[in-house]
Amino acid sequence: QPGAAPSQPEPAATEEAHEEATAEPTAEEHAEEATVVTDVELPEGWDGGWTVNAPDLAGQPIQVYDIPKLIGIDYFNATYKGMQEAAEELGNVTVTQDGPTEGRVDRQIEFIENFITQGADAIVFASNDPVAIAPVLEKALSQGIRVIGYDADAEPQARQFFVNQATFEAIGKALVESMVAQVGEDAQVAIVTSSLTAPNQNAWIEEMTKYRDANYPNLEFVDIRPSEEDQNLAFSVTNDLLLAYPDLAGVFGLSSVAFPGAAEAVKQAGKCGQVAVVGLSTPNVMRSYVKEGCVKDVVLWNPVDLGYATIYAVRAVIDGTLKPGDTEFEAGRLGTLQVQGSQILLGDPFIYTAENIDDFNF
Amino acid sequence: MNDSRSQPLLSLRNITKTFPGVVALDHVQFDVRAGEVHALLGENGAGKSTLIKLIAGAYQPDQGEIFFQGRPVTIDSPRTAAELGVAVIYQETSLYPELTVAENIFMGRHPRGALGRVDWKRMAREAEAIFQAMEVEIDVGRKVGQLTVGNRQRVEIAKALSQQARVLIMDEPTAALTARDVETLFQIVRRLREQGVGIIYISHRLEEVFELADRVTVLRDGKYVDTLDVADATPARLISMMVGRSLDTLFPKVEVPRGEPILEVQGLTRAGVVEDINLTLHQGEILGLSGLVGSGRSDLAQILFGVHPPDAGEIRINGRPVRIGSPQAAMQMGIAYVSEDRQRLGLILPMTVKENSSLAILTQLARFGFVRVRQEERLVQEVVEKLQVRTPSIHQRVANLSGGNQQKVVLAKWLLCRPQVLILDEPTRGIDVGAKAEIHRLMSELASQGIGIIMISSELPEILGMSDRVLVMRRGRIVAEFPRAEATQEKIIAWAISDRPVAESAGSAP
Amino acid sequence: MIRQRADVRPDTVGWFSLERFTQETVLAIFLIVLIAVLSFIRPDFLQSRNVLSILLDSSHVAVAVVGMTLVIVAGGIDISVGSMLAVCAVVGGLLAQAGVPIPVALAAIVLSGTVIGFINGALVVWGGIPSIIVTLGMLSILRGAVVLVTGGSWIRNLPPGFYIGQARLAGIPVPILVAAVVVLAAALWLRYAPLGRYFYAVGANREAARLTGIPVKRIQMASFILNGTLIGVAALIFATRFSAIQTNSGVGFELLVITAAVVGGVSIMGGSGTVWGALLGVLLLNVIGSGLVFLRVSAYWFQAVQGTLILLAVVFDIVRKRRLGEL
Amino acid sequence: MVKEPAMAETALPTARPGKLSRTWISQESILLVILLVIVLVLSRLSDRFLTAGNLLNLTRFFAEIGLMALPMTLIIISAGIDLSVGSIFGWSAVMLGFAWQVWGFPLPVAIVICLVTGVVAGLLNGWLVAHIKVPPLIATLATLAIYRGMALGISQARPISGYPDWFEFFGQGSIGPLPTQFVVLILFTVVVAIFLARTPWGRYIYAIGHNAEASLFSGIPVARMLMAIYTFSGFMASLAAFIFVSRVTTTRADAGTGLELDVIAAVVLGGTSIYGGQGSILGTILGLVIIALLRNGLSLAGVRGDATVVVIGATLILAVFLNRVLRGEKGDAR
Ligand SMILES: Nc1ncnc2c1ncn2[C@@H]1O[C@H](COP(=O)(O)OP(=O)(O)OP(=O)(O)O)[C@@H](O)[C@H]1O
Ligand SMILES: Nc1ncnc2c1ncn2[C@@H]1O[C@H](COP(=O)(O)OP(=O)(O)OP(=O)(O)O)[C@@H](O)[C@H]1O
Ligand SMILES: [Mg+2]
Ligand SMILES: [Mg+2]
Repeated sequence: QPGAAPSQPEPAATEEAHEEATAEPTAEEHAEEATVVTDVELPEGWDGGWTVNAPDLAGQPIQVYDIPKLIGIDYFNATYKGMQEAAEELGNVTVTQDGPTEGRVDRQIEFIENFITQGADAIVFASNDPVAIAPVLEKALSQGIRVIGYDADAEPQARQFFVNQATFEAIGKALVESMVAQVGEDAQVAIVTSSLTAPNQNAWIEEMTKYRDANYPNLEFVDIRPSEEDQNLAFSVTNDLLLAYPDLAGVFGLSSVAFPGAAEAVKQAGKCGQVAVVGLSTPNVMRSYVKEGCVKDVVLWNPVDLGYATIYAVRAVIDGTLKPGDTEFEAGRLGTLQVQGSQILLGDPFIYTAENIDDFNF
Repeated sequence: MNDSRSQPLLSLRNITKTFPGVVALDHVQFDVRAGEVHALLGENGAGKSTLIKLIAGAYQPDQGEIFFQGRPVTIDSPRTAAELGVAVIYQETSLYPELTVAENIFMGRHPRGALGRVDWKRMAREAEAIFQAMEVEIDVGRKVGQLTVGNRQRVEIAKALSQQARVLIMDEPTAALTARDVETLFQIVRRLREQGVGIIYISHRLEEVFELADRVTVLRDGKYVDTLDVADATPARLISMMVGRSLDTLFPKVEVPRGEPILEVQGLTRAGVVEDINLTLHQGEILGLSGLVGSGRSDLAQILFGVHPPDAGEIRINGRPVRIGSPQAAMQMGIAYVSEDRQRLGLILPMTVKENSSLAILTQLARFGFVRVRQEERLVQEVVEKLQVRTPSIHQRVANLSGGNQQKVVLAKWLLCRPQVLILDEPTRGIDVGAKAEIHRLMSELASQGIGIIMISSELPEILGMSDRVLVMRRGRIVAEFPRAEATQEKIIAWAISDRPVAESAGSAP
Repeated sequence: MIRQRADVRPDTVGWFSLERFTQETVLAIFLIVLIAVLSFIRPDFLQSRNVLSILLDSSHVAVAVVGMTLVIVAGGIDISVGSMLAVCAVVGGLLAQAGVPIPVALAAIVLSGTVIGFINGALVVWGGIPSIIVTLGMLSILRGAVVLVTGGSWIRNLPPGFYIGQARLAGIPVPILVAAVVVLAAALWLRYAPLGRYFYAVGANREAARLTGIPVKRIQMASFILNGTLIGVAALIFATRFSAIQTNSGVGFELLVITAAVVGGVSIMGGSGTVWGALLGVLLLNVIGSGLVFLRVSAYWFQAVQGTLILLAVVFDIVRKRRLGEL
Repeated sequence: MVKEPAMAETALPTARPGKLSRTWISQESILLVILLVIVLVLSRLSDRFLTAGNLLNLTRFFAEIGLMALPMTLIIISAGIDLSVGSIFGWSAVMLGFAWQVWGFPLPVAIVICLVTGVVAGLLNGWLVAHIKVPPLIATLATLAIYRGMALGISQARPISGYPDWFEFFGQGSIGPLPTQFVVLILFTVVVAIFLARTPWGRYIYAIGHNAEASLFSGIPVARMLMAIYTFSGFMASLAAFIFVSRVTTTRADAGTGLELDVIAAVVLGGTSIYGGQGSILGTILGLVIIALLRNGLSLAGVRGDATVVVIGATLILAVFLNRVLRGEKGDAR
């Protein structure tokens, strides 16, 4: 019954927001419409948001809009590919991708507004900023548009479910473990991140640090440098790090651009095997480095699966087969996925190695 | 030889050129022979510069033909003109401020060395040689942007001389030069004439025409008036041909009783620029400031106008000591300054006559912060009529006015300010005789209203004709002072040139 | 520093005056002092590998900055170079992927730069549109076009012969050699070729240049075409240095190149500046970049420190010029 | 600041159309026609485009750029440029968040601190340009890095969120039917437009843009005017940042990255001459509206973001070209 209660427009991330868990009307709607009723009863402890007065489209054809962090990069091409695959399988889903050409949240907001105007049935997103994107998503919810996140979450109350490719904790752990396996517990390593403000990367760094503190206190993170989605910068920054820290034993490359850039630098410095490169990226980009032995393994989920699961989640939410409180759901060829609260778990991060990397093409 | 002298080197027939709203040239004819100096006269805006720009290939005529040595030619670009052997000294300097003096002279015609590369050393040598011939000393490795106006003009002359032209066009080459420079320039021109070069010479200084030219052509309002042999001409006749009527006096000086001192300067010094300047300016007085180019007259004026701060010294206005921190402050104290470099410092060329004229009084024209446009137009219209600025309307861009009319717009701006102290830096540079007389008459009128005027001029007749007192500057100091009655051309030059002028020409040192 | 006045102001200057310090000298001194300080604190800063690494990082920027210098000296500006870099690299990559012979693909990288430079030049010279506007538009057009054509996929798995940027000649990486040749050639050309001098004339005073009979429009056109070609060469270095061509590469590259040029004393007003100065600008930026890593300046403060150093270098020069009365 | 004395640019006055042709096809009327064409085309492409809801909504996204475009117009008319506005935007946003949440100031005080940051940043720009005489492009290129560095350094790239309800009014609330920031934009637009067109200081800006030295010699307080407009630009960037933070309810150190290009594009599309001396606020607003409608309308019509970028770039070039051709100006660009 908390779900049935009228809700105040909540600022992001206050405690009541988590408990009361209703759609958040934006200020101007609030002026007209004092009472907002969500479409379903929200169970106790549910932290997500929900649609208001959503049309019943169960089994009907639907139009889904996908708004990735930015368009025109391999990673989000891969997630989109998975979405298309799912849409084809389901037969009654159309997915359209559009978004900014640079990872700017203000542009993303603009696009989402346009999707709302266009009359989307559902919006799936990967946010550039969890808080900034929330008001516009809440507006979508309040107009009956289903909203599901993937890859990078928003404030929970601004979307219904989030398809979590891998928890920050799991990634942090996998990265540190992979590094320690190669350089030992007693070593200096540096981090090449994407941009200093990137939320996902920052969360991973935080988890890596926590995990390191708890398990390998002698593993020293000597420096963090940004590479701004530019392989040239990633390359030269890694080069600088290699020279400025002669004892450097390993480099983390925390994005699909930073990782190959760092690997390239280590390779061209002739330090393959002496300096470990560990990170997150897509198999296609990393294949040559893995095969040459410059990179042992690549940590990543399968982005195609991520997009695939996301569309299945949309369909399930609309058809009513995925509701708040459910603990699992059927995602086509992926089988049964776990649901924790409002998060759908894709599973453990995947480790690509020289043995299996050829099985993937994205 | 005689034959080639009489056959025109270059001749123009029936030339017409119009600009939107202006007929600049209306069926004009003109020719120049080898080995002559042909002067081109006319009021401001008569079309002289337009005519030579047609010859130089900068403009194309709407109508008419040009013949070179009897053959019809089309001069469709400056390059064609150069190939015909036409070299031009333009009225407004057209130099490259960022490049060195030597390169400015040889741009487009660099001396080449091995492999066709630019031979910088030879270029510098040749440039130096030209300046030696002109008897001036300029570091040819210096950027032109750092030179004074006078020196820029010299570079412009050197550039034209270096071209070994068959037709040399000089559009007011002496406007920024002093007597001594003019003399060396004339020697060079005479030498070129000997060598058979045809020279077209434009100037508003009639005495130069009589000294130098063989023939003279007069234009009025874009129309051809007549061509005379100089031997047959008199100043009065030329003036009436130009103006369409006769002018009574050239320097209509009115005696005004000297009033209270308004501006007093004591020990004014700015390191490296001016030193220990003492002067007093009274109400109703015209103080002539003479000296050679670079003697620091403009610098002094600019310090008084608040452009540069002095290092030491005291300035008093109406007896009260003041600090003049900016031109704006100077204006508030009633000081106005008409700069010598009208294109760069005097005018905002792309703006209209109206906007330029009212620029300095806009805040006074404003009510509640808004400019009263009607009143603005009325005031500007009045002053434009008073100064007889030749312009289709006050909404014309100043860039489209002739040089002399541009100068009048600068004056208009400062007249509207109603200053107590008016500093005029070369006020009649490039102004035709009629307008010059007009400006001089205006100066007298302003003086009689009690305004104190400091007039900087390199034209000695003007200094002698208009000043109540003459100060001579040399190397940043005031070296001599003469009351009107005692001032002579010789004395002024003597003090301006040398530290210790010979006894007989000496004036009273201040 | 009292200026001695002569009868006629000589406009001359002695050998020991500030005037003899050109902007390049000042910048070189600034750079040397910076390197001295850096290597005093971190002696290993000057190890040969780091020097080589700085030069290697500078190589494609140096080539690009030569092009930018040409354009700016001739009175224009080109802010589309970042997108241009991406287009050129992608064109070459796609061709190589499609099985075109490697030399052809490599030539296509350079040529596509020439073509884009021509388009920029045509719009400016014949279209009469200010270069900053043309290239601001081209910046988005080219960037959008790359994404449209490639869909954003990186270009990988090119034949080994493609990666000439990773090769070395006599132990020196090829990009450094290419950059050295380009810089040297351009510097000599701008200084000693009469045509090179025309660039300065056109940039310093277009009307005067026209009156001197210099083909102003053709020079302007040439500046854009040369710039495009040089961006093509920069892209050639850039695209063949790494195992993959990033299709959204070169974002913000224009800012880097313009910063290097103006720090190097290329006047944004046109008509002045040298290739040497611009090269010093590039080196300065890269020395600061690498130096701050050696000094362990936190990445968070990196930009603030870098910006301040740039400003210092610029202000220092301006104060020098002001003392000379040039401003 | 001081432009090279354009020695001979002026030597030969270029032929300009007479007064007549200049008044009857103005820069702005050409833009207006372009705008109408765009509206017509876009409304045929999508029936959701021309609705009050959509258009009003749109104003939220463009108010920030618009607020910054106003002073940018003044600066470009004065023959300058301010590349640092995006960074000032980011730095002010960070100051707002940090003053409030980390340093514990009440939120209203934090807002003042945010605005003061913008003013200080603008003052520094103005000082460099007006007094040290660093060319504006270079000065603000350097401060672009410095101010962004301040944003990153102070915040250590940590975002700040959790602003109270009332704070959302500025970025998400409405005054009557109009979004708050739209009202703010209209107010500033009117004030700045009148200032530029009707007051002496407006005319001074044009004069400075054409010839700063001659302006100085005409008694115009050039340095003070320049200080004022760069400071105003800093202030407006911080005001926009404040509205942005309120709109997105979070503070990020990278807020406003690249915004300077959007702002400059709107201004030059609006017909303000990059060489100074020419331009108007009306033009800027038209430029802004054209870009806004294109971005929104194309997206509604299902054109992808990358293609939209291409269209906007082409529009910019085309509009300036048309303007030149239709007004018969000599094609003499550099
Ligand atoms: N580009 C132009 N556009 C419009 N009008 C022009 C242009 N150039 C010159 N004019 C006009 O043509 C007429 C002739 O100008 P010109 O410069 O030839 O005069 P001038 O005889 O050289 O005068 P001055 O002695 O003042 O230099 C003037 O009325 C001037 O305003
Ligand atoms: N040594 C110098 N080198 C370059 N420029 C100078 C030098 N000294 C002064 N100037 C500048 O040259 C301009 C004119 O100088 P100054 O006032 O000394 O000349 P003047 O006596 O008025 O002679 P004229 O203006 O006819 O050349 C001033 O603006 C001044 O600042
Ligand atoms: Mg003339
Ligand atoms: Mg003087």
